[in-house]
Amino acid sequence: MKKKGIKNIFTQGAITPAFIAQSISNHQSKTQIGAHDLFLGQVRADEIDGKKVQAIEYTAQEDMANQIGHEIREATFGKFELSCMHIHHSIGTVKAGEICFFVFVSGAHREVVFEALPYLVNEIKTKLPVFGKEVFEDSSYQWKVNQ
Amino acid sequence: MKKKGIKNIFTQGAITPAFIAQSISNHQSKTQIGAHDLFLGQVRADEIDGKKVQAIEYTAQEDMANQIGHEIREATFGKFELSCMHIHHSIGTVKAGEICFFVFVSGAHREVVFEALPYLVNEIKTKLPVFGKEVFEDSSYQWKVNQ
Amino acid sequence: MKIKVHYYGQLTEITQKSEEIVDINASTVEDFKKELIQLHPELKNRTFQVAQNNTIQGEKDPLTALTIDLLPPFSGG
Amino acid sequence: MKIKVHYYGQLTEITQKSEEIVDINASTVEDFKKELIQLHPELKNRTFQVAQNNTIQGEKDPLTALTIDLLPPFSGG
Repeated sequence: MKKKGIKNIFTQGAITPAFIAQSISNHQSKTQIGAHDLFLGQVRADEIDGKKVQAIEYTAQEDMANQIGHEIREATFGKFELSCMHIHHSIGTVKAGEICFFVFVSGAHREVVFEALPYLVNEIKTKLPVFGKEVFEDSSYQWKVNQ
Repeated sequence: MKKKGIKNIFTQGAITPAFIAQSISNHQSKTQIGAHDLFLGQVRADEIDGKKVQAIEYTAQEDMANQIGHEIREATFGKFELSCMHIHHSIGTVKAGEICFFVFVSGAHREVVFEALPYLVNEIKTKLPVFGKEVFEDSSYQWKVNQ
Repeated sequence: MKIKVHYYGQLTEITQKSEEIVDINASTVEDFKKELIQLHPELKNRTFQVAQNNTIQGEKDPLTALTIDLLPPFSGG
Repeated sequence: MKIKVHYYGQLTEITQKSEEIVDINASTVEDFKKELIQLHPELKNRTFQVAQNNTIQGEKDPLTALTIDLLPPFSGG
């Protein structure tokens, strides 16, 4: 089912700061870029009815998520003058305080990245078939609901 | 002249991806944070009259820049519900493709960071007495003018 | 017609299955949902979407694929 | 009154100095700028701001500090 040019956005477990650093480094040869904007989603230890979230377990229809991710990517490139765009989402367990979502856009100037990033993050959160289960410290859980 | 609570925003030379990774890591214990937004300014190899920028040399009235940076920080915390805010700017030489400017805000949800970061970056670019000299490959130069 | 249904997220708990083969007469998504709710009454008041070929389907869309995804509300990011 | 003037950015080249002591009679920023331009005619058509105590001053503000910063347009970021 894997189609040409469709990237796998999923990373097993947390997205590490080292991975993010490597992704930034990869752009140092692209000297037409003047502005990067990075969004990172971090798992919150929300307290619900006196119990604290200790992790989120993510599952997804991965094949569909990657395809829709690809379509969102193409549409975003069509809408904004960007040099680069990267989307990464965790699958599996991510502990509170760890990064589960990493979206990265780059362009010549800051205006375009500040416009593009919120649009892109919103599209992904709304359209990707990804499902989070908030696991509490006592191993009970609830299904995450996006605002 | 150093006043209490006023941070030094200046880093000698380029801001490294490793420094950015460390800064992200430092937030993993802050489990009320759900959203980070990072802006990175990268030196562009602009071509001007057939000559390519190979580096920018930054100088500043550092004491004043740190104080104004502090005031902007306080004002931004007053305006937006943020958990954390970090401002870093290079001083000295930064080569094309390297990072010269790093602004980092964190909050509970994405809406607030997407509002706060462009405001903060704009304030800093407009109000901080920092001066960039664009040095070309043949060692000639011109003084940078912000758009 | 026998089709394979994949359940995701909370729906895997509600149906206690991640996938199953069901025998369906429906030719539209709307009718498919009705038949599936007869098989799994616990789905009745649940919000879910139907996808085939990695695309969300509308109620009136024809059911053409042999594999169908049942997706609860998304909560990525 | 003797005051120390610090030049920044392009102004260090225009005046060929990063700092100097000047003898000034001015009691406002506006008059200070006029006197300084007499000393350095090359500053005449340049855009610059005057700061004292790490604060940008308006034209009518009194000159009170013994150290003054002359700042060309900012170009950080």
